[in-house]
This record gives sequence, structure tokens and C-alpha cells, in this order.
Amino acid sequence: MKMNDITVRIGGQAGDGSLATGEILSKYFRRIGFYVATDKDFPSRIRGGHTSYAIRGSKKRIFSLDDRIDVLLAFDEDSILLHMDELESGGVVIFDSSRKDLEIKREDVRKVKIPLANIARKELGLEIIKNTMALGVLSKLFSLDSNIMRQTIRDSYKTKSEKIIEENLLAYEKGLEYSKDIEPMEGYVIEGDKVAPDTLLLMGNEAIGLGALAAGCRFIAAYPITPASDVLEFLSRHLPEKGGVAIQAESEIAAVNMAIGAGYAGLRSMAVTSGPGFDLKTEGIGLASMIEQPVVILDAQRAGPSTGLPTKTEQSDINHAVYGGHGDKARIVIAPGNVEEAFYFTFEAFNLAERFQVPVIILSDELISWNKQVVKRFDLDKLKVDRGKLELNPVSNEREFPRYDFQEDGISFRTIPGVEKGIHLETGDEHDVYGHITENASNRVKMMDKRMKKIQVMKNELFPSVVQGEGDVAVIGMGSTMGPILEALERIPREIKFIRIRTLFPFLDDVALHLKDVKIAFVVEQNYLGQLEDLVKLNTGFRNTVGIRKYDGRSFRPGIIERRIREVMGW
Amino acid sequence: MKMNDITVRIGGQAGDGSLATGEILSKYFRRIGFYVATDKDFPSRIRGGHTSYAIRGSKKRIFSLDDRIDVLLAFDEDSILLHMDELESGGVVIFDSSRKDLEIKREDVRKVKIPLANIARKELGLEIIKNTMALGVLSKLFSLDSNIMRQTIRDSYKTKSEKIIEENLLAYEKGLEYSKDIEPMEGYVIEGDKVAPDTLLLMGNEAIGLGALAAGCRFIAAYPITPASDVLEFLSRHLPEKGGVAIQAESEIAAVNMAIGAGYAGLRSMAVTSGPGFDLKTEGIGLASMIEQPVVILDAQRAGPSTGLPTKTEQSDINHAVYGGHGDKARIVIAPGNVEEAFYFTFEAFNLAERFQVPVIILSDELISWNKQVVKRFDLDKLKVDRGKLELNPVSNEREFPRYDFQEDGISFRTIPGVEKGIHLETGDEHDVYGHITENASNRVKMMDKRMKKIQVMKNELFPSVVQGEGDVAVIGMGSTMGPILEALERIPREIKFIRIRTLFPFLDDVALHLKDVKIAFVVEQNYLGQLEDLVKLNTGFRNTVGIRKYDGRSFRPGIIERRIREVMGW
Amino acid sequence: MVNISLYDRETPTWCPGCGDYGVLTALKRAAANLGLDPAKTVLVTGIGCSSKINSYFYSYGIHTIHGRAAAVATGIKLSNPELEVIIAGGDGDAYAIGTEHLVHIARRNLDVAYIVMNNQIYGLTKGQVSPTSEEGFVTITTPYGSYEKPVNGPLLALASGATFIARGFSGDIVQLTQIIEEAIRHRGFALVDVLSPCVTWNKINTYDWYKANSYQLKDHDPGDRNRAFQILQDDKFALGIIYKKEEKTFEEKVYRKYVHLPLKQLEVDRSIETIYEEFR
Amino acid sequence: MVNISLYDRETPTWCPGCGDYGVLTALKRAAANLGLDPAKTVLVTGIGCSSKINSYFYSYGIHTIHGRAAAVATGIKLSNPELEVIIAGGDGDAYAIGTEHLVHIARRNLDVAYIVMNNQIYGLTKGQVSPTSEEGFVTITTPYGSYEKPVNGPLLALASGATFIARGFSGDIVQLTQIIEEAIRHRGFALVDVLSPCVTWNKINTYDWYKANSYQLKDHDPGDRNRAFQILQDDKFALGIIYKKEEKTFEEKVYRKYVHLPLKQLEVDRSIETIYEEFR
Ligand SMILES: Cc1ncc(C[n+]2csc(CCOP(=O)(O)OP(=O)(O)O)c2C)c(N)n1
Ligand SMILES: Cc1ncc(C[n+]2csc(CCOP(=O)(O)OP(=O)(O)O)c2C)c(N)n1
Ligand code: SF4
Ligand code: SF4
Ligand SMILES: [Mg+2]
Ligand SMILES: [Mg+2]
Repeated sequence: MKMNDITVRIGGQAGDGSLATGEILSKYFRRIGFYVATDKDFPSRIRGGHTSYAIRGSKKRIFSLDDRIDVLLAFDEDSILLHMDELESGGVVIFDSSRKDLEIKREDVRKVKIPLANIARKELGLEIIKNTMALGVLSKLFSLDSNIMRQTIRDSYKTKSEKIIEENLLAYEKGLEYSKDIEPMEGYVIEGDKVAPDTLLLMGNEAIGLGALAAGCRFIAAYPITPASDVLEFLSRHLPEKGGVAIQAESEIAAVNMAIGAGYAGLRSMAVTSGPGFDLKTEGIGLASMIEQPVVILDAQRAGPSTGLPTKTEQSDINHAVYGGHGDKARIVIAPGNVEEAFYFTFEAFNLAERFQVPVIILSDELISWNKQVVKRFDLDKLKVDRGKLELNPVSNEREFPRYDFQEDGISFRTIPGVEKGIHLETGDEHDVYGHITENASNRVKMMDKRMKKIQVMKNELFPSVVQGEGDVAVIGMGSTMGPILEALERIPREIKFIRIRTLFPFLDDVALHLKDVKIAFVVEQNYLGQLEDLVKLNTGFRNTVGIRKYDGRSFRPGIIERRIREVMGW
Repeated sequence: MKMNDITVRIGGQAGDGSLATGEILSKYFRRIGFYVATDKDFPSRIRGGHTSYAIRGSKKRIFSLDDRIDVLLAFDEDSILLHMDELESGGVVIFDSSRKDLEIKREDVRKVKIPLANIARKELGLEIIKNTMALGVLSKLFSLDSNIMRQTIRDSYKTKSEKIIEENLLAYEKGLEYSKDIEPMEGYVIEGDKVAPDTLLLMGNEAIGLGALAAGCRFIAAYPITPASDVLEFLSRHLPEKGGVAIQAESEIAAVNMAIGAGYAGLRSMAVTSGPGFDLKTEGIGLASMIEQPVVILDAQRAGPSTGLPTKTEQSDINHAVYGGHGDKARIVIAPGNVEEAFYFTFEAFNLAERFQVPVIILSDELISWNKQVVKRFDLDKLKVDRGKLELNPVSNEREFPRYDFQEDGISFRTIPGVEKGIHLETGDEHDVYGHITENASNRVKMMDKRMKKIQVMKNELFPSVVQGEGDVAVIGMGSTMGPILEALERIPREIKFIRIRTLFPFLDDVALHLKDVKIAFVVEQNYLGQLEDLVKLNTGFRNTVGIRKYDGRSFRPGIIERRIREVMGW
Repeated sequence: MVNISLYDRETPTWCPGCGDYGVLTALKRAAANLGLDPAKTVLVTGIGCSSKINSYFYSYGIHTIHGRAAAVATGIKLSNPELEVIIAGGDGDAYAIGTEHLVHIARRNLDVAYIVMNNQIYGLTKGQVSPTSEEGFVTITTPYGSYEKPVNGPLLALASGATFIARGFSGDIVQLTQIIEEAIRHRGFALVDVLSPCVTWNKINTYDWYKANSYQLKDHDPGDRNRAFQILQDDKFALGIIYKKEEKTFEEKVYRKYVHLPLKQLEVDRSIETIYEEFR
Repeated sequence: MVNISLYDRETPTWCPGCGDYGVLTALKRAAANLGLDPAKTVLVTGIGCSSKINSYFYSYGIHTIHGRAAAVATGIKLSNPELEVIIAGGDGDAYAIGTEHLVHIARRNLDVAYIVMNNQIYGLTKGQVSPTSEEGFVTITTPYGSYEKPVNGPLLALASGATFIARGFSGDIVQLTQIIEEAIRHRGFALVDVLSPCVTWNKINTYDWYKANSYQLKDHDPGDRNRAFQILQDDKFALGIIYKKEEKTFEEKVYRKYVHLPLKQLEVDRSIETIYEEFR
């Protein structure tokens, strides 16, 4: 049936350990040489409420879930109610029947009922360990390599006590034991090379944190917010080792202004947030733009507006990232499409910020931020730090350094406090070349021209679109929709050109070129208003677009895209 | 030479009384039945620095200054340096030679030098009164009606002491006396009907304040900021008389949230600000949009980004007004083009806010906010208050009122605290019909659809564009550029269609219709990036636009527009 | 007396054992004791676990944005002083992102009660350091311990001009009910800081820890402002009413010279002719 | 000693007689006395008349946005603790829109001095009420008098954990110089509230008024925190150093376990391989 491509959804009440089990399973997949994609679904509350975690493992390079799941591991009734429909015909549901027995209606799937919790409680004295037991059942069903699984369990708990490791290993054995009479699934083959290649399994937020570290970012200020907090948390752990500072600020306004201060003082700095906090950073980003201050901002988008659905994904901050804030401003907005790009884009964001002396906004979304993918170990040798026109030994005879001197490319030399002969002012008021406030009209025009010129100059150095395929039908997407789009297109045996936009501001000219011979373009995005579609229309003049949009907070599945394209095209 | 259309620029150091003199002169113009347009130019500091005030009076209905001035009343040397070029050939410069004599180079203008300050000090014992003396000189030069002028002076100081009134009247007589040998200007006729019609002379900010009062707004919260503070100041004086509340909040964030609270509690409420403060209101406006809360926000635009040029005009917050804030949001953005519209739009803003239960943003600019124009007494009888679906006597048997019930037009019935049977929740989280938080996917879709539907529904009730003229060449503008555009077009004896856009979000379909047979459209706007032009392109698909932009903080003059059109068209 | 079930709404989704249950119960009891009319009461909250309390308490409720509840409440109360307006939220909401509004609502002496459920942690966002966390406190964002002295919310409110300051404990619902009742009854701004353990993320400041680190105020004169300042600097948490003073409320001052426009009267005096003179 | 003209920059555009001239002079003198190197000093300001001070004082300067100077300064000082970072601004900047940052910079005990030029009015925006305006004060936004009790900035800072609190007067440049010098020298967060008359918009709180309404602290032990709380509640303004305590600074704590990365060393350790284990 399905060769080396399997999706397992683990569902239960928060506290049932669905997430922990999923983590182990995804690690296992990586270790046998699979690629991984995951999707968390949990409510914005701390305990209780249905939580589920879908993990897909595949020998093929994947970036997102498939339409359907092969295994439903259900710790509670809700899992059955909510996810049974998703189960592939011929798949299997493993139901923990401890709390209650349940009649499961579908005839086309296999049903395995085990009172996992009861067994765990009675035989292991610890109910919560039931989740690791379930891994034993899975191992049996899919003939997983139990040695690798044991090692994975061991490693997963290695920051905990030896006791916990032992308990979990025991639970795993119990699971195997209880399923010794269970027949393995037919038609499924889950076989990697059993040798973990030199890869990493990590989520977008971790990749962003690593990218920042690798770029030499030494200052992060943030206020906690879902789904960006992980980056602050990751860097709080790792920055101090590197001589850097991570600070949880009193608000997002404080955070962005601290990051600006740090950048001004010469550290590569960053502030991470999501929608509501991104709104609050608007004024600060404007200051950075006006004083031509490098600073990197992450907006990990979630479903808005306002508090919206805090634990659900969306791509509806595009407009704010591109247009937000009063006045005409230079800025850069880039959007990685997968975990690997999240790393490299973050790395490059710090270079871009310093090279063009502008705020750089990394637009991620909840799905990318939380999706665990397998990536090749990052190649650091290829990554060069470019601090742009940072001048640490100016040889000026002037009493003040001409911080905003007019240069061909609009980019002036920059110094930082502590540098002799670098003394100057910086101000969000309009200013002259020394940074002194002036309201003079012709200076104003020259300074605006200078700052705005950068928008043109930087275009050559930003991330061009990635184009795949040819034809006069195009699909356009950005960010996390990459995964489902790729799979949808695989399923449609026609010529389709996929244009994945990676730079949103300034909008690059390549998109218009790619659209030259295109007759119809489907714009796939995770919002209501079609924010990306409008950007494309405005900047390319191409208007025969069809929006494929989703705004229920849940991520796209390939099938949605596939069906809509077929429907419109009559294919 | 010039019949009943005269522009006087009064310049000096701050403290020289240029503004006060200008106010009296503009009042005089109104009283003789003239229309008026003014433009203030002063630095962002309190004392010192060159300040000037240009007042144009005309029998013709005008909305802005002309290219050149007829009179330069110069209290200091800077006035000569900065504004002499602007003086019409055949015009007159009146120079206060007290501080210093100055050679004034131009031969084609008349020069009147009088040591005003010295005379005032010596003969009136009060130097600052020199400015009123200057009105005497002006009266003589242009044969102004001295009785009307005397009454205007008297009325202008009526809130001060009788002593001050007498001093100023005396100064006026002194001015007349000292200019008794001065010949009146040739070729100028300044003659109104000498009967003040039933008009008012007021600036945009005052019109906005009056509009709010007339609409029954009873709550304003604001944090001071140029050029919006006047509205807070005006309403601080007048709202209490009406049983309302004006509160200077601790910040713009506080202000918008207070206004939202007031709106929630049932008062028509408003928050006024400019660029930096508008940025800070972003999150709050998103909340209002999500909880479907009527609230009116004024953004009186000034030159950005960041602190920019705080006392200079610009139209560069269009993008933020239309696109600002995370998530997909319903809102209304309207832009009055003159002082009269500032009143009526403000009035209507409160109706729109309640009818569609959305935040309404009034986008003014510094020029409109400060420009004094003569308007017909407002016709209150025609203005109807419409509070929309406000339900004060719900007859529900439910324990909670279905505040977000689905209605045909997307607009639910609203109640306010204190109303029996109206109890419900409101939250910026996604919610069900009772306002209770829910993350359910299908509810999410229905609620998004409901809120977004309002964007379509409201389109019919917003301000359509005003179109004047016909032809396949169009000029597009919004806000304060109306005045200079109208005058520019008068000077070009060709068929040109002027489309003045008054609603920016949702963008109305009429603009595309008006552009149907147009071949080229000039988009006039006061910013660098062409924010209005982009809106037009995106929403109409019309792409053959030519931008006429200005971003030095100074307002347009008709000539700039005229020249550019002629140049491009080869006319 | 009203039955407290009048105030029942949704079943809370807080973690079992969360201190906020105690606060909810105390609030309901206080409301019942005072006979609050749900239709004339507004419970205004920010964002956080604690801020969900108006989903569980039956009255008008508005769950706003993080840190801004006090500003929204100011607009509500000023618009209709006849409403009973109660603010509630967490320590992050009130003492970090909301600091500004807390200070200014206190100095205005707006007649509202503000209940801060202080668990010394960020609950809803999963265990980050809070402004009230102790120095050295280890969390996911302070893996090497917090470097900051905690914000002392009640002290801040007192220094800002609040006219009622009290501290309660979710573990003592009887006293907490009294305190909340008093706070609502108080004419002026009342801050109630409630020690309300987060059983999920904060394993240090538990019920037992609070018991061991708090004490009951005895023979204390709440009118003594100097004493209040001292008490609030104690190492241990004083429980009870720490400060109380009658002063004119903001609403009284704002409406001093003018008759308040009753909300129901929606047809207001919209005439502006008398102002026209200014413009002639 | 350095000549104070070293710190001359632009000629101020403040109104003749503005109190801020006195502050500027005192700051220059203090800088000269301390021998501050302009290249290693950063004067961080917000927006307001007073915030223009870094246009007039020669050193690195950053004139930020309204109310946020303390946050920007935090980033600067943490990034390079070797810099002398001084914050300056107005009462609106510090005690209204900047309240939040003042409270939190104080509790962090960041080693910076914060000079607030308090004129009890909004100068630059032309005379609106300020958070420090007295109750009843008439301004263009409070035509019927202010309804709010003033914010007591130094008290707020003290309650927040500041380790140095002083008040000066622009009319007494000698004392003000000493105070500013001490504040800069102090290791930790130092708030200096300066009574600095706005001669244009505030006709009540004039030089004479301040003279009549302030007094010199005598025989005061700045180590006495309780006394400091009391002094700050006086009706009259106490002048001098009100509170001073040595505590670890934020930078010391943040970098406690780690060697600070000197700024000049721009090539940092960018290796991340050791972290890879987490992801396997
Ligand atoms: C502007 C903004 N920033 C951040 C968040 C994320 N957020 C939600 S609740 C919360 C803090 C929760 O802590 P606390 O206020 O103490 O409440 P608790 O959950 O502990 O009751 C944060 C940071 C948000 N919703 N909005
Ligand atoms: C976000 C924002 N809001 C408002 C303003 C307008 N503004 C500039 S200075 C100022 C206050 C000035 O008062 P204060 O801080 O006391 O300084 P002073 O001028 O009295 O020295 C205000 C409100 C602004 N620049 N930015
Ligand atoms: S996480 Fe903490 S604060 Fe939130 S509900 Fe659970 S116990 Fe309560
Ligand atoms: S307005 Fe006031 S604060 Fe501003 S410079 Fe003038 S006197 Fe000083
Ligand atoms: Mg908390
Ligand atoms: Mg001030």
C-alpha cells in the first residue's frame, strides 16, 4: 500500500503524553534516515482539552503532512471523534480502551484496542507511561527496529533521571509484549537505511535560534508570545555560553527598543514576536528605519486578528510586515518556506540588516515555527558574516562623524559608541549628515532619496523566487504552503509552474518575469483577504489570479490545493 | 492685476506675532465675504526659529494657497531670505526695519520699510504690538475697510482684557497714521460685499471637533501630538458642557483602549493622534475590529517616518491606515479633502462606526488639520444620527445575548452593559455567537466570513469619489491636495478628469469605472512611495499612472502640478 | 442574599488545582454578598490564564488585549459610572506589559477594583519568568536564574496613589472573599494582589510555600500610609487590607461640574451653534 | 580636569530662561568633573524639549522616540557595559508614556543615570497637562483643572527598586552638578528628578515657586529607605540625594557567569555544532 511514507496522529487530552510520544517517533524516523514533517494541534489552554500531534515520516523529502493519516493512536474518545475521518482506508486505529470501550464504526480500517493506561498503572505502577507503551504497539504493527527505538527513548529522556529512562524502556517492552499476538500491518513498509545520516531534526523556531547564533547575533530581547517564545527560550539557554544576552523584556515595545539599542551599540540583535506583539513594535521599527539601524525582527504569524486563535497558524501579517507603520520606510521582509530556509534566512537576515542598515523582518508562520523537519547539517563554512559599512577606525578630521553621508548606493558608513572619531547623533527626526535635526526642505528631500534608494539597491541581494516546473498555469505561494503545494502538484500530471516567493519587500522583479507567459495563477495562502495575491497583482500587473485560501487556523493539505486547481482548470 | 484674490505671507521669529496677525487678517477676509485658505510653517521648537503664516483671501471658493504671494510682511531677515522669491512681480514687501536695515534686491516689487517695532516700543510702549500696527499698513496699501478691521481686532482679543483690546486698536491706528503717505497698491482690488455671510472660519481640527460634538460623541481620549492635539484641546473645552468626557491619557495605547471601553459602554467615542501615536494604536484597532466595536480614530498625518518633521505635512500613513495591523480586519478609512468635509466626514464617521461596528479611521493631514477655510454654517438638520443595530431592549429568553449572531449583512445586534437581557462576552480571541472563546474550525470560518462580509456590505454607504471634468486624462488625489489640483486644472485649458478619492478602505468600485476610458492618470500625493497610486493600481487594475509626489514636508502649490502635467502631456 | 450560582458561566478550563479557582469562588461569593446585578457589572480582563475568568463568571465581560484591561476599564467606568467595573488578570498582564496603565489608573483613583492573580509566572504562555518572580528564579527564559528584582505590585500601586491595597491568598477563600468584597465596596481604586499558585509551571511558589511565606495582618490600621509602605517591603507577604483611604474618585471629579449623561438617554444635546461665535 | 567646552555642541534652541539650560550646564560640568570621554559616553533621550539635550551635549547621542529612551538605553548598556550611558528627557517622556520602562529599568538596577527634566507640563507640544502637574492645574487640555493626582516619579522609582534617587533644581546649578555627578558615579540605576521650569507654558511652577516649595535635605542618611519613602511623600520637594544603596547591577548579574564579549571583537564564536546533539 504505502512504501516508506507513513503518517501517525497521536491524540489525547493534554497530559496524555501525545506530544512526547510524537517527539520520540519523529526522532526514530530521522534515525532510520527518513524525512519528517509534523503538525501540532492544541488549544490555547494549559491542561485538558484535546491535543494532537501528527508526525509524518518518509524516505522522500517532505515538508508537510499528507491529506490522510495511516495510524491514529487515540488516548481519548475525542481523538476518535475528531480524527477518524482522516484515517486512510486500510490504516489502523490504536485505541486506549482503559477509560471506556468504544465502538469504532469504520469497517475499512484495522482496530487495535488495548487498555494501555490500565496496564501501565497495574503492571508498571505509573499510568502516564502508557504513551511509551504505545510505541511498543506501533513497533510491532510496523516492524520498527526495536533497538533503534530503545536508543531513541533512552536519548529522549537523557536530561531526566536514569530512573525515568528505565521506566520508559520498561514501558516500551511492555508494549512489545502485549502486542506479541498482534499481526503486523500488511502493505506497509517502514524501512530506512537504519543508519542516521548527518541530519538534524528540528522545528523552525530552533532553526531560527541556531541561525541567529551562527550569524553572531549576541542580543535577543523578547516578550513571550505563542508561537515565537521558543526562540527566546532557545537563545536564553545558548546565548550566555556565547557571551551574549537574552532578555525577557517588560513588553514587545521594550523588546524592540532594546534590540535597537543593542544594534546601535554594535551587537547583532534581534527581537522575536507574533501578531499582537508585532503590532506593538510598529513604532520602533519605524525608528530603526529612520536612523538606519540594523535590527532583525521575527514575526511568527498566528491566526489573527487581535488575540485570534493563538495556537493556530495563519499568514495574515503580510500586509503589516510590508506596509505597517506611518511614513515611507525602507525595510526588508523575507519569508522562509521550510525549516532549512528558516536557518539560512535568519543567518542572512543579520547580514542584510547590517549591509543595508534597515530593519529586517523574518515572516514565519506557526506551521514553520513548530513543524519539525529533517535537514542536512548546516554548512557553516559557506556562510560569511558581512557587517556592511561598519567603520571602527574612521579617519575623520571632523568633530562629528558624518553618519548619514551621501553615498552612491544610499548606504552611509556607520560607527558605534566607543569608537574614537565616530561621534555623531542619531535621531528619528529628519536630520543632516551628522544626524543633527534639521527641517530644511532640500536636506529632507536628499535624505528621503537616500533612504529610499536603498530599496532599489538591495533588490539584487535578496532572495529571489524559487521556480519549479514550466507552463502557462502557475501556482504562487510563500512560507509554509510550500509543502502542500509541492505535493499537490506531484499529483496533477500537467505542466504547472510553481513560483515560491521568498522576499515580500521590496517586491522583486523576478516574479513578473516568471509570470510573463502565464495565463492563470493560483495564489495559495493562509488568510482571508488574499494579502499575497494583492502583492502579486500590484507588483506584477498580472491580474488573472485565483485565490486558494484557508483561514480556519489549520494548515493546508495537498488535497485542498489539488482539488481546487483541478476544478478551476477542468482537469 | 489681481481682483479679489490676494495672498499675504507674514513671517518672523516665533514671538513676533505672525500667527496672531494672520488670524486677524483671515477673520477680516471672512467678514468681507471672502473665502480663505491658510498655511502655517513653523519649526518644531517653541521659541525662536523662523515662523511664517500665509493667508489667502479670495472671492472665489479656494482650498489652498496660490503659487505666489502678493504681500510679504517681514518681521525678520529670514522672511526676506526665505520668501522673497515667492513674491509676485508687482507685489509688495513690508519690512520691519527696526532691527536692521536690509537691501532688498528685487526691482519688480514694491518695498515698504517701516521700523514697526521701534515705533511700537517708543510710541506705544509695547514692542509686540507692532504686528497689529502692520495691519494698519496693510489696510492703507490695500484700502481695506478700517471699520471692519477695527471690529475684527476687537473681537479677536475679546477673551483677553479690555486693556489689550485698546492697545491693539491704538496700534492699528498708529499703523494707519504712519502709512498715511503711502500710496495704495495699484492693480489690486480687495472688495468683498462687506457683509459677512453666514459662514465660519475654522481649521480642519476644529471642524473635526465640531463634527464630533454634533454627532453626539461624548468621549475623547488622546495623548498630545502635533498636529492632532487641537482636537483634544477643543473637546476638552466643549465636551464637559455637553456632559461628555475628554481625557488626556498616559499614552496613545491607553487612549485607544479607553475609547474602545467607552464605545463598549455605549458612548460614541474617539481617539485622535498622528503618525507615531497611530502606530501605537495598531493593536487596539485590531481589538476593536475583532470585537466589532465602533470607535473613531483620527490620524492627522505629518511628515514621517518616525518623529520625522513633526510640524510639516505629508500623506504617508495611507498604507498603515489601510493595511496596518496583524490579521485580516474590517475597518473603514475615509479622507476628507477640505475643512467642510472634515466636519461632515467626522459626523458620518460615528454613524458608520456604529452601523458597521468597526473602527473608522479619519485620515486627515497636517495641511487640512491646520488650514483655515471659510465654510457655510453647518446644516445640522440634514444630519441624522444612526446608531445602527444597537439593541437596548432585547427580548431574549437566553441567558446570554447572542452578540455575534449571524445576520444577512454580517452585522449583529449589539447591546451595552447595563442592559437587562443583554449579557454577553466580548473577546479578541475567536468566539462564538455569545462571544465565548472557541477554537472550533467551522465556527472560525463562519465568524471570519461574517466580519469580512461587512467589508462588501459597507461599500454602498461610504463616500464615493468626487469627479469633476471629463476626458481621457485623469488626475487623482485625496485629502488636502484637492485645493492645488483644482487650481492647476483651471490653468490647463484641456479636458481633464479630476477624481478625488474619499474612501480608502474598503476601496470603492467607482474609481475603476471613472478610469474606464482614461488613458493616463496623474496621481498627486504628498509622499515618496506613491501609496495612493499603488492603491489605485491594485484596486482598479489601471496601470498607466504618473506620480506627482512631494515629500519635503511642504504643501503642494498648483504650479508644481500644472507644470508636471504639461510636461508629460507635452501641452 | 443572592445565590452564588447566579454567577456561574462556563466550566473553567484551568488546570486542576490552579489557584485561580479560589479567586473565582471568592469573586462569586463577594458578588453574591454584595448582590451584584450581572447586567450592571462588567468584568474586564487582559490576556492570560487568569484573564479567562470572565468566561467563568456570569456578567457583562470583556476580555481585551494583553496589559490593557485597565485602560479599557477606564473608558467603561467613565462612560457609565453606574456600572460596577471589576478588572482582573495576571501578574504579567498587570505588572509587566500593563505597568503604565496600573500606575495611571491608581493615581486617577478610578472607582474600580483590580484583582491581580499573582502566580509569579507566565501561565498561559507556558512558564516564562514573570515580573513578580523572585530573583534567581529558574524558568525556561531564565535558565540561569532571573537577574531582576521582582516588581512589588501593591507597593507600586500605593506609590502611584491607589486608595485601597490588599493582598489575599487563593488558599484562603474566606478571607479572599472579604477582601474582594471590601475592594468592590471601596469608593476609589482598589488593588487586590492575590497569591494564586500556578500548579503547572511554578513548582516553587506553591500553596505550602505561600503558607510558609505569608502572614496575617493583625491590629493594623489601614489608614496608616507609612506603615503600609513598610508592610509592603516585608520579606514575607502580609495578607489582609493593607491600606485604605477615602478620596474623591476620578468620576466624581470629572463630572464635578456637570451632570452625568445617563447612558440610556441616547439622544444627547448635539447643538453646536453656541460655539460658532468662536469662528467668526 | 577636562574643560567643559569639550561638551559644547549646537547652540540650544530652548526658550530663553528655560530650566533646561541649567540642566545642560550642570551635566557638562559633571561630565568635566568626571572626565567623561565623549567617545565612550552615550546620551539617550526620548522626545520633548528636554530630550533635545543631546543636540547640545557633545558625545554619542541617540534621540529616540517618545517614552522609550530607557528601553533603548538598556540595549546599549547591556551590549557594552563599558560605555557611560545617560538617559535624559521630560516628565511626560519618563512618567507618562515611558512609565513602564522606568519601573522596569529601576528594578533591573541597570547602571545608568536617568535625568528627568520635570517642568510639570508638556513643553514641546505646547502646554498640555503633564503627569506631574498638580491636581487642579489648568492647561489647554484641562481647562477646568486637572482631575488627577500627580505621578511622583522618584517615589515610583524607589518603589520599583532604584538604588539612587535624587532631586535637583535647575536654579541651583552647583548642587545639580554634584547630584548628576553622583548619579553617574553611582553603580546602579540612578534617577535624578530635576525641577526645571518651563517659562513659556507653565506660569505657576516658576523658579520662584520652586524656591518657595522646595527645601534642602539636611542630616539625611541616604541609606535609610523608610525615611526616603517618607521624604518623597512630603508636600514640598526635598532637594539632594534622597536614597542611595549599593547593589549588584544588572550587567554584573547578566554577565555573572560569562565573560563579556568586548565590542571591538566583532568576530565572535559562531560555532553551533555542540548544540546539534539536541536535534538528533
Ligand atoms: C501583546 C501580547 N504579548 C504577548 C502575548 C502572549 N501572552 C499571553 S498571556 C501572557 C502572559 C501570561 O502571564 P500572566 O499575565 O501572569 O497570566 P497567567 O497566565 O499567569 O494567569 C502573554 C505573554 C499576548 N497575548 N499579547
Ligand atoms: C508616540 C508619541 N506621542 C506623542 C508625541 C508628541 N510629543 C512630543 S514631546 C511630548 C511631550 C513633551 O513633554 P515632556 O516629556 O514633559 O517634555 P518637555 O517638552 O516638557 O521637556 C509629546 C506628547 C510623540 N512625539 N510621540
Ligand atoms: S498553567 Fe498555571 S495559571 Fe494556567 S491554569 Fe494551569 S495552573 Fe493555572
Ligand atoms: S517650551 Fe518650556 S520646556 Fe520647552 S524650551 Fe520653552 S521653556 Fe523650555
Ligand atoms: Mg501569571
Ligand atoms: Mg515636561
